[in-house]
Amino acid sequence: MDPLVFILDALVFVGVFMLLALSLNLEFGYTGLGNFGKVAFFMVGAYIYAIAIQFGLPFYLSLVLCALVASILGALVSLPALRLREDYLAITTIAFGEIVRIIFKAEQSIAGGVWGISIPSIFRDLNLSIRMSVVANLLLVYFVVIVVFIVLQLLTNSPYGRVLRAIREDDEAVSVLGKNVIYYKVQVFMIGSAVAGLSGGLYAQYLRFIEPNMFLPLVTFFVWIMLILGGSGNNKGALVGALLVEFISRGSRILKDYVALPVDAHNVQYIMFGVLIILIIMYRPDGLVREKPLKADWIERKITHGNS
Amino acid sequence: MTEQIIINSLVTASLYLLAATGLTLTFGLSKFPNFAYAEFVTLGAFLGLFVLRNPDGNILFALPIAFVGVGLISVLSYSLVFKNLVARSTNLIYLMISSIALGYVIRHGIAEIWGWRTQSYQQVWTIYRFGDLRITTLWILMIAAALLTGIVLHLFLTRSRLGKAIRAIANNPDLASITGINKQKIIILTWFFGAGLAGMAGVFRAAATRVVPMLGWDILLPMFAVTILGGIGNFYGLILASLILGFAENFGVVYLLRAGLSTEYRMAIAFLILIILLIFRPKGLAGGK
Amino acid sequence: MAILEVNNVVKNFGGLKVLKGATLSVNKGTIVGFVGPNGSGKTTLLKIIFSLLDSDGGSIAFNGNDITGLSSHKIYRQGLSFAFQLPRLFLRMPVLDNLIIAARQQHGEGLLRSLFARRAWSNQEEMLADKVFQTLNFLELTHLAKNNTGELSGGQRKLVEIGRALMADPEMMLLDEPAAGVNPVLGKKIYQKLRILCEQGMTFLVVEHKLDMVLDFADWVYMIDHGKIMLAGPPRDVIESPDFYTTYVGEKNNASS
Amino acid sequence: MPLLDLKHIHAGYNDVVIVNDVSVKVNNGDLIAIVGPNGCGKSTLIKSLLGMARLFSGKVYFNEDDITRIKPWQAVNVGLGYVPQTNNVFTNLTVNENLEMGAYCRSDKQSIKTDINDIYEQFPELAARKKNRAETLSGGERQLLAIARALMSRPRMLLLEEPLAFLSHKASMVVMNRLLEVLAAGTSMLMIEQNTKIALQNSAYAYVLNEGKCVIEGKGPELWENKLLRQRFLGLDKEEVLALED
Repeated sequence: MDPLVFILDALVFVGVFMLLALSLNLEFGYTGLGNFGKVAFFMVGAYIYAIAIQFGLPFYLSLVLCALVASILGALVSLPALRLREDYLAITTIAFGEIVRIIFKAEQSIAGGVWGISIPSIFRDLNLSIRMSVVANLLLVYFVVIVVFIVLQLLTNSPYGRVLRAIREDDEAVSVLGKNVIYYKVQVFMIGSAVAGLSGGLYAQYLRFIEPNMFLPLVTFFVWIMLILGGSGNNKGALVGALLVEFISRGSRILKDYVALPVDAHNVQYIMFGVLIILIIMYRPDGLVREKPLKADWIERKITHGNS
Repeated sequence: MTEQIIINSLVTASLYLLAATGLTLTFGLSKFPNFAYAEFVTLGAFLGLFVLRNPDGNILFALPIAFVGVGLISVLSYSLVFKNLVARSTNLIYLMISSIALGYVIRHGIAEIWGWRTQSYQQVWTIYRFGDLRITTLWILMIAAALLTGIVLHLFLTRSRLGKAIRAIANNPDLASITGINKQKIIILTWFFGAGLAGMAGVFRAAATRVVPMLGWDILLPMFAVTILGGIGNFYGLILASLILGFAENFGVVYLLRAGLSTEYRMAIAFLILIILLIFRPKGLAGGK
Repeated sequence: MAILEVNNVVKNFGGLKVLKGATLSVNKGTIVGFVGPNGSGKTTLLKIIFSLLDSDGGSIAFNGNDITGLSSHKIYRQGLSFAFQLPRLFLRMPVLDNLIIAARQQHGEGLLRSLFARRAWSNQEEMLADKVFQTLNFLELTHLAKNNTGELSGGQRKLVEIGRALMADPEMMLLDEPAAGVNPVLGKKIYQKLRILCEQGMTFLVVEHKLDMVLDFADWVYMIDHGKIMLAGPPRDVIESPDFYTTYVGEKNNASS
Repeated sequence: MPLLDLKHIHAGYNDVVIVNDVSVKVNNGDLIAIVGPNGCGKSTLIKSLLGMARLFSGKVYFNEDDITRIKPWQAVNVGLGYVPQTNNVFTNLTVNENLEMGAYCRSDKQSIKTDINDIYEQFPELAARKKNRAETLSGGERQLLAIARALMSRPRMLLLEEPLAFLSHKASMVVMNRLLEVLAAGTSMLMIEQNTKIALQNSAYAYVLNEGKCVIEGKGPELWENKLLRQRFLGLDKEEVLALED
């Protein structure tokens, strides 16, 4: 394989996972909601994209639809689930992810069932070389990553973000301060799911083929590793985490292809990630990039003013 | 036909009871759901495979070896990982993530040793027929094991000093402490025996189906469903919940087939019951403590 | 004129009857002290008024509107605020954020406005920051504005909790032992501040067991024992009542059993 | 030598000092009371000597042994039986099982049985409810069970945290009479209590705490008659008390 294509390809995947990590960061990192079914919204995005394209919708509208459907689904799941204790929420969301996969697997009429579904590339008419096609995808994915990152940065560094952080610390105290906590949580779940759905759409569009086994709970676990390694509660941390985890995982796959190992690199990789995440939680629960206080220039000005 | 479904339901219920007993007891004591229980079941299945591959192998050897082996791995994981995390009052979500991570370590460790391919115990079970009804020795063994577990555990929890201490800690840890109960010792004991039972469940599951590294994960959701349905830490609730889920699944499959739906939805039945329950009775069937 | 009316509120915890039909009313622009021995149901009643606990009977009206069972955040929007006895602060957030978040009707707390009305809310935040510093100055915590509340001592946290309730500019405040855990001089200052706010028209229902504070600052006192209001009246009358002393030191009479 | 000797205790939670230089002595066979208003630090004092609150400085001697900073689960082994104010029974265990848990640290099976039977004779209310789960008991019965549970470890001394709180007059009389019987049988007691009248009238010696300091101490019944108590207890300024007494 063309080494440049290999790296660019890896970067596309990094971008897709950055979106997932950002969305989990909004839910867990800022608001404290443990969504263990992230993959479900990712999967729904991917399938909605595939189906929408087959219906002849233009790709940008298909992407919007991915986000929309995923966020509606997010709202539907969150309404009953958010009233639960966090361990129950985790179990419910994990179960939800599995159910969605079972549905796509069992219902061949929706999108090919176990056989999967192919999706035509949106760059098909441009007759791009393989290399240029990856570049085009790269640009598309990172355009979305940048937009989402900026929106989330603005959101989390505003009074809105302050309420989210407060909910993470003590949601009853927040409701005593007159905020409708459920309302915020549902919103966060909807935004997070929309971003995950978007990510799924981009993933499907890049791979041009999806099948249910691409959406194992493993994907959710990977997103969690990225977030915890990178540093939850910081959008930059989510980006760093996605980059690191994807490259470590690629690295071990290269190792498998080029070096004869006495062990299966695939297994070693997961064992390593498992141990790594346990060690991080034990010794550096803040992750690589620590959380920063709300960025608030207007208050900074006051402080210097107030102290003078 | 109904009789057959009843027998199948009892078999399913027995499996869930064995697999989830440790889950509910450790959830009650250590206050977090251990997702690695899926892999405890899988490990039991593979330890069983290890024994049964031996020409002299017999399921009656496989069960105790799976019990002890998985119990030891569980105790090891508690002492190395969870004891520290609980002591540092790590946030619940991080505890759950750690247990999922541990699950991956065990699952891929198993795959590294035994491989990913589908294997089987290659045991032939005698089938007894009563009219249309068929029962295998394996099923009898499973139901007997579950019954035995139920009786032994009932006696243990109500008669023995340690059993009562387990209930006491789950009910009121601070008070347990000031009555002089050494919590650590009892927690370790529970991790051992609970995981041991899950290991036995793995042997049964593998004997009835096949042996793959995803074996435990496939029944994790029903395990959680019965745990929550029965009320966390409540062994008697668990028995009832296992029966309910066993019957719901086996009768549900019949209706699924009748409705022309895929039997893949079997797992969705557990999920559906779980969701409905969480919404209406968040404290489980036994309810309001 | 009564701003808050609590009518015959009942609460059971398991088999324990904590409130057996508590009835009281608070007049606008007054400080009402709420006293009684440990476990007599003071905090429980306060939490029920603010919907932090569900009651098992009875009704509560604020400004003539029935607020029984209304969600806490809606009660807050009607102009009632609440301060916990044990501070419930956002420990990983700076003192400043802990206070500013308590202000009402912030533009930037809505999803869309936080993104698209930046100018509006950042102007508002500047004004609120002014108010935060006034509050911090009063509480003598200005130097800690940027510290995480997790780094503060217990007494300082208590002050932030009070400050947070002050940030809300409510019509009425429910305070659970506002002066507990702070030094007596500051405790007195807190009450003086409440008195000033009271003269500006604010109303307070205050759980307090320091009777000197009640004597000095309350306009009216309710004493609760065994889940029932046993005495009501001006502070001096209540505290001078022979029943008060016997109940307060826990000497029980048959009537309460 | 006193059985329990608390010397200059400073205690609290996190970094907040709630109890400030309090010394308490309990002689063998005595009932000693600590009274004071809400938040005066009486609970913190007891919790600090059991390792459940932070002990900043001070010494704890029990039976002449230094037991400063013991862990909660070691208390029963040195002979201290603790009866917390709330959550003081295992609600999902039967009355009988609760008593058995009380004897958890003992291994003499036969004498445990005898002791349980003795308890049932002494506490007939409990005998009638033997097989019932503790959550079905009334407030007074729970308190009796909590005391009985603590007695099952054969303590030399009981630490009682507001045993009469939440109880009706009748129930508090029952509980107090039972406690006096236990005392007469030779178990010493340190009791913190809001019900000042009952506590003081029955105690050999008492300490009054206010704002974490011991403001007055003396023989219980005498203290009850003391006019100064009223002033100290209510935390009023002197003028206020004088005004009240006019």
